[in-house]
Amino acid sequence: MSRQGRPQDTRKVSGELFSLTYGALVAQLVRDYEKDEEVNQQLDKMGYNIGVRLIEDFFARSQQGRCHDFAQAADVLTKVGFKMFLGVVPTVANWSAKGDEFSLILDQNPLVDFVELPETHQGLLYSNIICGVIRGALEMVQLEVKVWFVQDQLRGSDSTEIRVKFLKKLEDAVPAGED
Amino acid sequence: MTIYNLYIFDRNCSCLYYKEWTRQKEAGIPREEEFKLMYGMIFSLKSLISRLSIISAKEGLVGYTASNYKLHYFETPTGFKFVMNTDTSVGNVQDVLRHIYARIFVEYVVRNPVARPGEHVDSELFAAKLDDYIQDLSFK
Amino acid sequence: MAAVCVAVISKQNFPLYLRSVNPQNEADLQFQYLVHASIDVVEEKVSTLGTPKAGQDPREHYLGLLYPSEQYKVYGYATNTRVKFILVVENTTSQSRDTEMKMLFKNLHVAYADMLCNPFYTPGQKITSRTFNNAVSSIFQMSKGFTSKE
Amino acid sequence: MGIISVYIVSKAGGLIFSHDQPNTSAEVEATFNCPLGLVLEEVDRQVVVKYGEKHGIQVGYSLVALNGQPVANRCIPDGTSAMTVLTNPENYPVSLKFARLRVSINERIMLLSMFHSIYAISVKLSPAKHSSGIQCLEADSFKFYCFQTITGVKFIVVADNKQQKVEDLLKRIYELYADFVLKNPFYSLDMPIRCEHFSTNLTRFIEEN
Amino acid sequence: MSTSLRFLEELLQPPRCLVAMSGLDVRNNAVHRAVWDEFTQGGRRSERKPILYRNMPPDHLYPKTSEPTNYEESKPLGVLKSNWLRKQCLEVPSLVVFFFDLDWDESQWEEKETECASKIEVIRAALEGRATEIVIVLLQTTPPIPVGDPSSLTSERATALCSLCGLPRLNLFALPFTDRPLGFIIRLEDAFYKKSLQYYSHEISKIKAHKEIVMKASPSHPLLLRHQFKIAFYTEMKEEPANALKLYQTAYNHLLDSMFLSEDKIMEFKLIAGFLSYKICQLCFSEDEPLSAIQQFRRHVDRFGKEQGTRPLSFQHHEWMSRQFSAFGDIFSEAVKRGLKAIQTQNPGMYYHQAAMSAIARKKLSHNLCHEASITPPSELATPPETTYYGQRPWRVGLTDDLPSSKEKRLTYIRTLQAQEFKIEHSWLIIPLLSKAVSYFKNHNSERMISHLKVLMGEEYYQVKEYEKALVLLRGVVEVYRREQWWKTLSSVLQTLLRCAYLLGHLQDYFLFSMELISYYIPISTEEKTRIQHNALALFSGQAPDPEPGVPHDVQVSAYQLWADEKNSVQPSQFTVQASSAACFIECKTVFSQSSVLADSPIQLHIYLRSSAPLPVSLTKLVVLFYQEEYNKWCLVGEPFTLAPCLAKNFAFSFPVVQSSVGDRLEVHAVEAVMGEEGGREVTMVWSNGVSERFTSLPQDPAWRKIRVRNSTLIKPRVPGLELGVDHGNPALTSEYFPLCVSVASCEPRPLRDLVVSLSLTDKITVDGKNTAELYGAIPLTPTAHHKKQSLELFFDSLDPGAKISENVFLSTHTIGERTLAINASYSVDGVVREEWEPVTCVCQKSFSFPVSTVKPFDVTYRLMSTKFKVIDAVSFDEPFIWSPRYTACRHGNSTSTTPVWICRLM
Amino acid sequence: MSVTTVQAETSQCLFEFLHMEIVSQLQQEAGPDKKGEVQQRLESLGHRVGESLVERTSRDHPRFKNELDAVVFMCKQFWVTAFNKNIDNLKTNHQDTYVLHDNAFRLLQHLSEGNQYREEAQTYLSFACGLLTGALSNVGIKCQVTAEVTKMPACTFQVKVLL
Repeated sequence: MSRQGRPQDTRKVSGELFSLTYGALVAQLVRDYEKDEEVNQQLDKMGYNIGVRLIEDFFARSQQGRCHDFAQAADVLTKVGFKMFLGVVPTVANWSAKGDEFSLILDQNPLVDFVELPETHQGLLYSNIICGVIRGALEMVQLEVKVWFVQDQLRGSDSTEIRVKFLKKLEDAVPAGED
Repeated sequence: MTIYNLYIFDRNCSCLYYKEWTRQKEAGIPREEEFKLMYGMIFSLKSLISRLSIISAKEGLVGYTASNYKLHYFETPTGFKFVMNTDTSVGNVQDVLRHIYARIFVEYVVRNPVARPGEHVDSELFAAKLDDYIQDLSFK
Repeated sequence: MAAVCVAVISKQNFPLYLRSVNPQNEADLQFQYLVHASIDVVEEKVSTLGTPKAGQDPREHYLGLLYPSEQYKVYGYATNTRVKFILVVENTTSQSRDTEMKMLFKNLHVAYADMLCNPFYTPGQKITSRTFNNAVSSIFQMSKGFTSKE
Repeated sequence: MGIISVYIVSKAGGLIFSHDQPNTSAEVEATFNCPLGLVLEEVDRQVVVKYGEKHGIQVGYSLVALNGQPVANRCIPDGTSAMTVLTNPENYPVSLKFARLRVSINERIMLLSMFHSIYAISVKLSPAKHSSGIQCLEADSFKFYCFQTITGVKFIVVADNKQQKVEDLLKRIYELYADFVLKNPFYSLDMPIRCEHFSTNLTRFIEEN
Repeated sequence: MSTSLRFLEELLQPPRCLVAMSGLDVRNNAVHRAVWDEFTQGGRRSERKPILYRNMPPDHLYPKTSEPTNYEESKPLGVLKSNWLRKQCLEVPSLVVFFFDLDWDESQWEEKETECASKIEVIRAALEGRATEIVIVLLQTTPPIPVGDPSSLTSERATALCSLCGLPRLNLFALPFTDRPLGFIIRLEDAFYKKSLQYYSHEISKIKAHKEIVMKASPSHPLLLRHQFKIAFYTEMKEEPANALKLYQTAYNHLLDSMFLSEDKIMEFKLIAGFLSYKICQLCFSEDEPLSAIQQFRRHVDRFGKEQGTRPLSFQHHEWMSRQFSAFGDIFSEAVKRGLKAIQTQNPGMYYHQAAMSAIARKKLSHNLCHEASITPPSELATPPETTYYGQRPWRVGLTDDLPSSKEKRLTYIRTLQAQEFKIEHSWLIIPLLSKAVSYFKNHNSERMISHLKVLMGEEYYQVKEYEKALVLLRGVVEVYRREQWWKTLSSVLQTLLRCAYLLGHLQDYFLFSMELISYYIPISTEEKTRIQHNALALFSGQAPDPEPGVPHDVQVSAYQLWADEKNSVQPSQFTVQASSAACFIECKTVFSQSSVLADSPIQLHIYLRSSAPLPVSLTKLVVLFYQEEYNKWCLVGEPFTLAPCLAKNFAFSFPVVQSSVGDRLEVHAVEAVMGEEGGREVTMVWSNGVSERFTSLPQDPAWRKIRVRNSTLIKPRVPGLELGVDHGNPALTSEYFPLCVSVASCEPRPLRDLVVSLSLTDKITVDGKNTAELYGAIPLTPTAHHKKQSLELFFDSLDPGAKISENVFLSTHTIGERTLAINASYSVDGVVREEWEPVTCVCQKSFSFPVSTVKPFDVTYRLMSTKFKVIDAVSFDEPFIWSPRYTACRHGNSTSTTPVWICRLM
Repeated sequence: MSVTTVQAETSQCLFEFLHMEIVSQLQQEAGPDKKGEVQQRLESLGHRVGESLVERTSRDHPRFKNELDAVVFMCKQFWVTAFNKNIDNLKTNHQDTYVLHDNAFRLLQHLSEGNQYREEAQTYLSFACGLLTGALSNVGIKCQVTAEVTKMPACTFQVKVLL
């Protein structure tokens, strides 16, 4: 068994299947769709569906309770969520004045370890699935948010920045016949 | 301990799963009605509590005791609601319900690719795992 | 010892990548021929799982010196996926240590494996990756660094 | 103090008696800069925190004072709604006082009639034979005890988790009710209870415990 | 000068003891001749000794000995006298044998005796100062005195003769001349050999003595090297290879340590080192230590490889290197001939290859360095004199440094050497080395290495204007590079080929190479491609192509001529090229629209052509050929068309099915496109199977990539428009004429012709080989043999649309059981595929099979009863009983009928 | 659970969710009863992943002695890298067929322990089939891989080497 002894490597190894599969998926989509925008949308959509399930797994693993504050939510999202699944902890930064908007800054993004964007697809938001996941996950905890890429290492920026905007607090569904 | 039955609701009032073990009495109405009624009651109790609380509106419902049975309630941050009825001898079973959620529901429903979110749970595997768990609880 | 040319050759012996230190000079073409010719030896060694020399594991990726010529020494390396790496180093009188060659190849192999993981790369096609190119450049650098024993 | 409130509900579900222990309900005053950072919402005649937490102000707190002026009915004395004030950045910084308010009397009536029907449902939904309805409703930090007499009158005590032996306590209240209310010739059944004796005795009795 | 860099002849062969023969008149005296021959090429080689015989007249003057020098002060001027080896091998004999015709019973004994003595005297004089011994061999005609008879006369005269000549008795031999002298000869030779060994041992000890003295003088005295060399060489002469090897090695090591490499000394040391190394390697191989030989050689070239020497003469260094390599190649291959096992990574070829590479390097240098000198050669092109010491620069002779004069001298010599060097046609040195290399690599499946060598050879041939040779050679390697898609190398080869083709005026080759050079795959500049394509296209307007850049002017002229001739040649030059096997600039894809077509629907076929050349190409004709020739007429584009650069052109064809091919798979055999017009130059490019998908490196054109090739389609029969039915009341009864009503209804839009319905029994039941069922067209009045059929056919000549006919046939079976009948209707009908095509006549078939079971007509069962209607199983004599039969018809649900009972009695 | 195993776990389930989603997307695109198409596309995805993954996992593994050696590698290191577990059992007819048996295949674990969803299950093996063909073809073994659900979550992969 020639497993590398380096501990952070083992995470990589186990993460490889995921990032490679994701890569294959993106490449496939790029082949299938004409426009990069369509691909980005598709990725976001898929991300959403994943987020919806992933959040459950997250709560199952962590003892987290529901957040009643956006800042707190951001904190949990990065320190627990990202750490747990991607093994990285983005820094939360650039809070908007209204406190309803913040940026996740990843200086290292496991998804793009091996990726090099082809010149012909500079419009592609390779990791856009993350946005979808965040959106889906937060929606499950009654937070409607907008998530989008601000900058991407793949496109030359030195760090990856994802912007999250709080839209509104959703209510529990009211059963029929109640007011 | 005696466990009568278990309801699992999702955030949109629909009962994803119902299972009874030693239920002694029927409500005398169609199941679907019963589910609606149960969800309604839970919903009202929640709002009752959140209003009556003098500390904050975050108050969570834990359950209630009636003369002959006890209702236990557990809700996930994502709005899944687990309602379990037992005999009155039973103490706090929050962790039991949590276990059902984290170790059984998530494992075999959420992570079951075939089960679509919001659909009624018909995974035999889930049912089996749940039953095993409940069974050996009952012996304790 | 200084590496002057690095080549990656596919299963089917297509040249996936061939770069010499200074591509413009006409030696470049010469390397093309040299590397291509050395495939003969690689195939020989791989097919017979190498001629197990003293203390050399026949199943090792590193194939050692393929072809000593007056100007250059050609070294070879074969992965489990039948991809071949060729390193051409200047033939100083001094012997270049196998350990060093192995290290160079290992780096090359790592770089190649990562490159292959780029989802936008189609296996079997020419390698154009920037990252890989950089890796190769640093291999050239490293090889210069090696002090060789007489 | 363990006991928070005592309610009596007629068998028709009407609230006929209610007693709240005067309690120093949580109050927070703080100065805020724009943006506020709390999501407020107007719920029946009150401005309530819907989302976000700051300076110990929690979800469900309502705005009681704005720059010292009391906020009543969502408005400051001059009649301008608090929300309009808060939405205008010029008005910042602003000092706000939030408090966890007791439920209004009407709401209380509504809630308890709701409980009355829930009680019935809880009987209906009982998986066990001949069970009563809810006797003790449990929340994170307090309990809601309910004792229903054969005649269908409900005696309700809301107490925090520390409070012991609420059941007996309820019995005693029932006795008090029997002594001071039922025996009062002027009291007609199911009508709101207005007997000094009863309330005074009740209060005393609660103090004792 | 460069010639002196050659290995000396004497060095290459293992040395042999030198024995001089004297007094033999080989030319005139038959006996002498015979004797000489016996010694030099007589038989029994295995027993013979390594001796080199030289015949010298008795008065021959042997080289003088150099008077012993006093080593203390003398400075040696060089390592090795350039004539020393030669002297040892050919001039200074280790022994002189004097032949003299003299019988013991010679009548004038005294005269002869003195004559002999005087001759000996002369020889001895000539050998003044040498340790060389002299022996006398008396050639005697009389048979030898029988052994054991101590003839006083013989011994007497022998001793006398010896004393007179001043030789010991042992130096006298007698060779009685008989018809088989070999025995004697060999015995003599042994004797000689002993003596010459003594001589060489003596020489060695002499040098050793000197060495001692020198050693005392200084342990690093330059002379030591010379001594070591000589000792080693003598030892080798003495046939002691092991020792010789050791000695050479010590010499070599000594050289490495003691060497001081001043500008001009380098050459000398390099040469000597070369000698020693050569000897060492040679001996290692013969001592069967190939590895140490190789090791020594590597060490040698690694050490001296960097000693370029003086810049203006550095080409000499590469010449030297080249010689080292090729010499080693030679001894290596010698060893291989002797049975040494060479491997791919260690075979003589490698060394010849290296020799060639050095030679090429030399060539480059000499072109750079010597050009100038060749234009203005030094005034007196006197070849410098042989130097006394091996490998020394002529200008060093008796040199006292730094005199302006000697500087001057030096320069002229250098220029002279350069001028000479420049005259050499190096390619002719390089090519043989390369071809040797090739011949060795052939044994070690090294196709690629060989191609590389061939490329080098080709280039050399090209430079010496052997274009035909170059062409043949290079054409052979093209496929190797093409197959593995080494486009860079391929393009360089092709470019040379193109030049050759141009210079030779080969039209076809010229096109072939251009066709590939201008394709997408070849990594050369667009300008270059444009130029080439321009030339290629010019061919078809009858012009001659412009000369390729860089071809020498002198040959261009002839090329013009060649092209002119080609043009004026009587018959137009038409040829065909296999585009699909090359990296042709036009690519082709063939696509049938459907994977299968029905006989009455049109076949759709698309041919895509795409040119990756920079300029548009116009073609005059396009043909698609199928494996089924009958289709060939359909797909043909007669009028010229043009392919724009990198733009796929689609040719759509649609044609009807040829009915005879229904059921086959229609397959494209080839697509052919023609350039140029009838009568003129015309090339047909052929894509076999209509595809050129040989190479994986795809053009950057996704649209083209997306086109999926489908070069065959299945032709399915037309769907029959016919209803076919058989009515019958299964089951049949044995031996009845069971009626089957066959009905046919047409749903075809057109009348159908020659409709044939055939009915046959497939799985038959036979009883002892006879069929137990027959079919009848009609119930025969008298069943005769010719009515009985296992199958029968009903002919209806035609049937109109919507018409329905039916007819009865009969099956008669003799045994019960299940039988299967097959019914099949076939007819032909005209189908119109397209209005513009004449209607096709399709043949349609419809068939199915069905079971018919045969049963007994009826069953009879009965019961026996007593008169009291009690069922009994036996009846008794003379007692009435009741017999009650029961008949059951087997067809149609066992309807039973009971007849009245019978009262019976047995009596 | 050690940190790394937790992360191995989580990234595993991350993969599962991704795979899950890919499947449902493909199913939506393909429409009903286009199972073959879906499986085929999953395979081609897996193929590409397999190619890359094996390059990395086999990096430090000595050159394969023979075919069997390579297949064994797939059952061990390769499978572990992919699914954090070994193939439980390998059978071969020593000609051209290998049967890899996984007693608890990752992508079936949450599905069933009996015959429920048997139909659907097939689709969840396609990716792994592709993974194997990709990996094997990259180490120079051209083959066909077919998977079969035995009793979930167990399943077998049959590798048929093409000559």
